[in-house]
Amino acid sequence: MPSYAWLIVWLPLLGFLHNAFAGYLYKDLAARKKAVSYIAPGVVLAAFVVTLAVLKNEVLTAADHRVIVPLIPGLSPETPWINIAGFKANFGLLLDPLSMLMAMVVTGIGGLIHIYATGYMAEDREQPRFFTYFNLFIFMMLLLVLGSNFLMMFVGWEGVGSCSYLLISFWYTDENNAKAGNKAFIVNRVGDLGFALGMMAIWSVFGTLSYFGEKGTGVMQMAARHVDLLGNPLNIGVVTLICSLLFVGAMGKSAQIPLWVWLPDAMAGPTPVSALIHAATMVTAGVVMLTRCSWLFVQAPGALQLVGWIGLATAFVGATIGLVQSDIKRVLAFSTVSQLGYMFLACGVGNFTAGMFHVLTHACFKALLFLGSGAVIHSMHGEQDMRKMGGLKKLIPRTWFVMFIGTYAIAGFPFLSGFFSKDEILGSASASPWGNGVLLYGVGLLTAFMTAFYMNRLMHKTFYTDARFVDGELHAHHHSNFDEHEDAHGADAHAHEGANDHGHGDAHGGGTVHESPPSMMIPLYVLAVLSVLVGIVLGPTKIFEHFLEPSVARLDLGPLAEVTPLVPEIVGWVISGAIAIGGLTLAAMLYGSRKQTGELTTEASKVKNPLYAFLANKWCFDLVYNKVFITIGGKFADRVLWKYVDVRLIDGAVNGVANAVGKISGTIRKVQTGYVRNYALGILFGVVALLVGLLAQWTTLNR
Amino acid sequence: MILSNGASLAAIAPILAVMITGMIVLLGDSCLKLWRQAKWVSPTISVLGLVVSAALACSLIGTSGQQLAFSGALTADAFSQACNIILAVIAALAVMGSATYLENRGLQHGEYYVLVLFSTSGAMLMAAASELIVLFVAVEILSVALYVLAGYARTERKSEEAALKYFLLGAFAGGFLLYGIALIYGGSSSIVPGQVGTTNLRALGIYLHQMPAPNQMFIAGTALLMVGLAFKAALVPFHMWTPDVYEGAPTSVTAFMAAAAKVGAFAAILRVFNAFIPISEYWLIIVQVLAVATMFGGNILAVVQDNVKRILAYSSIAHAGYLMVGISALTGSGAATDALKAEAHSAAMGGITFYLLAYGIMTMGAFGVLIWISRRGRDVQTLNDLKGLVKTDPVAAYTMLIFMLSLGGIPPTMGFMGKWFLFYATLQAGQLWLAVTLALASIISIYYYLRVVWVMCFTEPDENAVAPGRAVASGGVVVSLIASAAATLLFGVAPGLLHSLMDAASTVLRP
Amino acid sequence: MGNALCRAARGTCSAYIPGYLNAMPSAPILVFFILAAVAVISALMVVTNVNPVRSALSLVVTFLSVALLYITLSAHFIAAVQIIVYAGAIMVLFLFVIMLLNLGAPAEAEPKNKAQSRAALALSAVFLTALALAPLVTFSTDAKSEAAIKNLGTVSTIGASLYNPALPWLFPFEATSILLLVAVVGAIVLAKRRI
Amino acid sequence: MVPTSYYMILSGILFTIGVLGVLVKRNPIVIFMCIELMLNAANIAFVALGRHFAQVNGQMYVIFALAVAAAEVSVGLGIIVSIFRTRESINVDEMNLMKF
Repeated sequence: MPSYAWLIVWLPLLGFLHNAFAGYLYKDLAARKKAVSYIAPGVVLAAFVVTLAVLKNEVLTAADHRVIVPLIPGLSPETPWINIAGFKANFGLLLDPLSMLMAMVVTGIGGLIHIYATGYMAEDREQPRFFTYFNLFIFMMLLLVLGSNFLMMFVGWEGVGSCSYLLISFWYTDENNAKAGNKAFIVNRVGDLGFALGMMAIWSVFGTLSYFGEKGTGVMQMAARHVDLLGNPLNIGVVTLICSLLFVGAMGKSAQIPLWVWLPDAMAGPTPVSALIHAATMVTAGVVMLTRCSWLFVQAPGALQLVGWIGLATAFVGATIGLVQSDIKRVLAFSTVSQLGYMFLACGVGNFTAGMFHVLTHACFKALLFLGSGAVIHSMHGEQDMRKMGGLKKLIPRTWFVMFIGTYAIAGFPFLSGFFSKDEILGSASASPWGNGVLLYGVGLLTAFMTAFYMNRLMHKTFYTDARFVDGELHAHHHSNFDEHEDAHGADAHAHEGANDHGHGDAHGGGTVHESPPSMMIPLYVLAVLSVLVGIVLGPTKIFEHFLEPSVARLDLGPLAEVTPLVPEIVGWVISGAIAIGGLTLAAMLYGSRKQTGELTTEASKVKNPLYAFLANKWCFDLVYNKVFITIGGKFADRVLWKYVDVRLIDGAVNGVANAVGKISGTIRKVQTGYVRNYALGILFGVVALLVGLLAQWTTLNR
Repeated sequence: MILSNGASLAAIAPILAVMITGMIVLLGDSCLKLWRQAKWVSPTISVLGLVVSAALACSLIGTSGQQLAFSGALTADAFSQACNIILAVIAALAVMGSATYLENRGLQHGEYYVLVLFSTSGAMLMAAASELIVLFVAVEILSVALYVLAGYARTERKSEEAALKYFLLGAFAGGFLLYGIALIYGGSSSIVPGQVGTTNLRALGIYLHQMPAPNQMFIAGTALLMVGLAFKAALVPFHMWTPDVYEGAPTSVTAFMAAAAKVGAFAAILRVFNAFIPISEYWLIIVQVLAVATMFGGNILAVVQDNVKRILAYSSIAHAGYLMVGISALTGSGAATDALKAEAHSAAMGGITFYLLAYGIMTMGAFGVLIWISRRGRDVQTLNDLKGLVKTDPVAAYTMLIFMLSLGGIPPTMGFMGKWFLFYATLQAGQLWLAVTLALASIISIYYYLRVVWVMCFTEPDENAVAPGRAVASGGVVVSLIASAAATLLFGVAPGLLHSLMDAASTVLRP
Repeated sequence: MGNALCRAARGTCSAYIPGYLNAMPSAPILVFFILAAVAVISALMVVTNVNPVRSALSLVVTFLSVALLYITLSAHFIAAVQIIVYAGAIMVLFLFVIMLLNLGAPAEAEPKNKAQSRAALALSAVFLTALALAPLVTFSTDAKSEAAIKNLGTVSTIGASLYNPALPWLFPFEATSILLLVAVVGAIVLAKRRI
Repeated sequence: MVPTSYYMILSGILFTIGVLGVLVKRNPIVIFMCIELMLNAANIAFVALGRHFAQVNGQMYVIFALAVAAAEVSVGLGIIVSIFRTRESINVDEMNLMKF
């Protein structure tokens, strides 16, 4: 039976071509936008349907749940794509539970985000261009997850990076957006260098780049047998090197310390972009890659430990910084960084399944949160600063409701999806085979607590307190009201005036807060349902674990792996749940009834929340909170981690290198005086250098 | 295999086709009034001739082994046929792109195409030359035509200045080249049995293989020969003329010059150093230093430029550096066994050939976009002229985007595959550090390629810029642009389609 | 200067008498040195002269002495060509252009750029030293006999070699025609007022 | 017979003088003359080496070098004349419209 899997990949490409040439197909802008708004989500959802069909008919019925099918129908997957000068690569689609899972996430959640974007971008004149990039992104992402070898993954990897660049800078009235795009691109190139070198190392060890091949010729199959191309036992040092290099690539794409600087800045793009690329799909590519290479990574405990530590640090630091952000999208951005850290933490302790489970649940609830925040921003006419929000629950109750679900899901509120995936990660962290379970578990819990805290803080500042704006007088905002270190990121604001003629003020006559259109709300409802159900359906029932089993290697370290978890599973659930509820409650208490600033002030007496008032020692608590949490913790996060570590050190490194290159360039360009004589002198200099160099080499060799 | 003279003529049929087309155009344009008045005749005939040439080369590429033509003056092997194809493609793209541009600037004359064709034949001869004096003559055929072409806009100061700079420095470098040949001629006596000198690369390769003991004169000759070729290939520090000449020359000439001269120069460099592989321990370090200096020099200097033509000039310098990495990989110096060395050699040959084609197409494309959006009378020069191009002319902007991504080495483009093959060859050759250097240098390049993209896609059109409106495009330039963009993507996705070209190139023997 | 010219003239006379050269063993060396001195001095004058016409005339002297050196190397045909093409055609062209553009009397003295000149001198010195230290003195003795080289430079030898299909010179000779064609077309394109 | 190395050193000296001239002169015609000097120096080397090997090859090279020099001269002087027409001056130091 011929496979239809190729449709999954080609459908979005068709959509891309349609949207790209829409300008020629439809002369009228309205007709063009209408056609694009049907085609773009249509192809992605169609790909989703095909994915489901392929999963049912082809993957689950196959032996060991793995098939390789051609990318172009009719060709054999073994047809060499490149067979030049000793280098060979085939192109095919690897269909196994891991790739199908990711294909479902990309097309399913991606499809929902596409639908949402039809509403979000409805008034943008550049909407066809937006969907052109969007569909291209889906194509590249599918190539990345479905490709049957590293080279295809790399092509997709770079392709999603390029699309991400084009989309981050999509609203370009602000040069900072372009800078954010550039930064994302260039930081990613550093990671890609690691990936490319890792790939080369794989080639030199295994002589192939395919994950799986006939008769066990794939990289993973050889790794599973502990042999290299020539049948010699694998050298652990070499495998560790390969894995470390691949992880550098993953760090770049998945925004891990120290290559994480680009992700918060990437929020400059339209919100659907943040949801699709910078939350649900592209940034998880690093986790997918690690899981795909799990057979390699389980051979390299050193690399795995590195992954674990980096993941933990990223999770913690990301959450800390999330505590003090006041831009709604930046809170979510740092939350994404932090959650990605969680996923790598899971991989680092050898539980790739848990990492992928968190990828899945995170895709649901983070997409929900981003889209919800997009709806809020949409309702607020481009305002992104939470300090200027408040009281929105009454005005946009449906948006509030879905955001509420998302918040509780990410916070790990018992029996929502985030609860199960996070608990799984925390459980395996506590049973870390590297003997650092207590530390991993402790910091992981602390991070979970902070996550719950800042997410509820976001909810309170946005929805519950009194409105800090005057309804009816909203207008499109510039970002001048942002903190100085955030001023680069008010992109959504610009959509509404500037070149794109978004023009809410005119469209809605005076700028009142309004609920978003159904095209935006329906995906939110679906995602909300998913955020509630995915965890409980797939987690405790072990469906997910069994499903993914054929794609993931088990970490087998002999007696070393025999570490019992610190706490039994049930206790773990209780602790996780308690932590989540604790974080949520603390935020509720602290931000429950702040009226004007949304930040704590000394005017604590005005607090009216009964639960909060119930605490006898409230002033003292306030003080402690003020002093310890805001002053020390907040300042630490704000001043040290964000400003120093991020802005100064990492950002500084990125910008510093750029500046240095620019300076060097500015200096040495003066050599180019434009005078023939000087140029001739340059040539003579080269002549003398070559002559003396070669003669010196001759002397050395003939001594 | 040494061919008889008749067979030799057949073996170099692609080159002869280009030369004859040049003569036909010259005669037709000067003798037939109708021909001269119908402006489309000369370019059409030229493209036809180039297509014939490419077709001949395609038909010969499979059959030619290691053929020595004209008693050893030329090597009409598969690599030279591969270069013929690449150069014919470049020249055809150049001719197609030139017509409208020249017409707009009042420069449309048959002589232009004659010069383009003859200089193409010069570059083709460079790729085939196995006698160094033939190489010298071929370099001069290419260069003399290019000197004239650079100054083709005779009434413009910049164009004239470009011509003079290029001419004086080119002749200067030519002097070193000639002296280098003299020294190699003299120095080869110590390695040639019977105490006579030779400048035949094939003979030198064989002798050096038998007795890799060059004397100092030979080594000095190698250095000076390298100078002459490095000038044509624009390697740092012999690159200084490049940005000025590229900026000053008419854009259509710049495109041709950037692509064809570099392909010719690298084909010659490859021939020379391939013959000198047995003594690679003498020159390898120099080649590597040149490669690193050129990659970083070109990329770093490009970062602060505001003139698109200069950006592309510096970028072409950087690409020469990447190609030098391939030359270094040719030696397989770090490979452990002879088998691995041979593998690295064929990987490097294939990689360089692919990269030359990729470079030619990308460069022609990038300059082609500039040609396309140039309006009557003025050139597109600064980045300002590209502002908001995505709004005023989206097709041009997206085509440029493809070429910029390709030049930057981002998949799925030809530029990526080219870098990949060079990377691969370098690793096969055991020169990991050079591969890493290449990757680092290309990270720098992203800065300025993205800058061009950013200006095009993410700024508002500038009212004062040269090209605010949609360009009046002729068929030729559009066809050439679409063809190069399509090729960039197609061969980026499926480089396997070119495997016969690359395999043919890798049949060039390691001495 | 005058002395040098005088000696050059004497060298010129004696160079036309090969028998005289062969008769006196030390004479060839002497002749060589005289010619070399003339060539080097006149070459230096090309560089040091401010007036381009004088530079051109000095260059003619260099070319002539080089032609005589070819004779001492038994390259008679090349010597003739050197005089006809270089000293005759090319230098006349140079002078013609100088006169045409009226560049005879320079307005100002040159060069003023001292850094450039110093660097040029230093680099040239290094260049010459590097070349002369070893590479150029690779041949300290002459291996071949007089008889072997006697007929090397005659028109017949050269013609027979140039047009011998078994030697690799025929092809570059033909290729040169393309080069000259390009030069002709190029010169016309550049110099004609309206094409 | 005069040793070949004498001729080689002479050619080296002449070549270097030519190089020096290119670097210090400002008149493109004189610069070009210096380039001719360099070519001549190479020719001396060719002929001397050819005699050394008793080979006609050395003289062959010279013939081609001569042809190349002639071609270069015609084009080079053409460029110079053309420049003089638009600028009324041919000082190379005035030719730096394009730099950096």
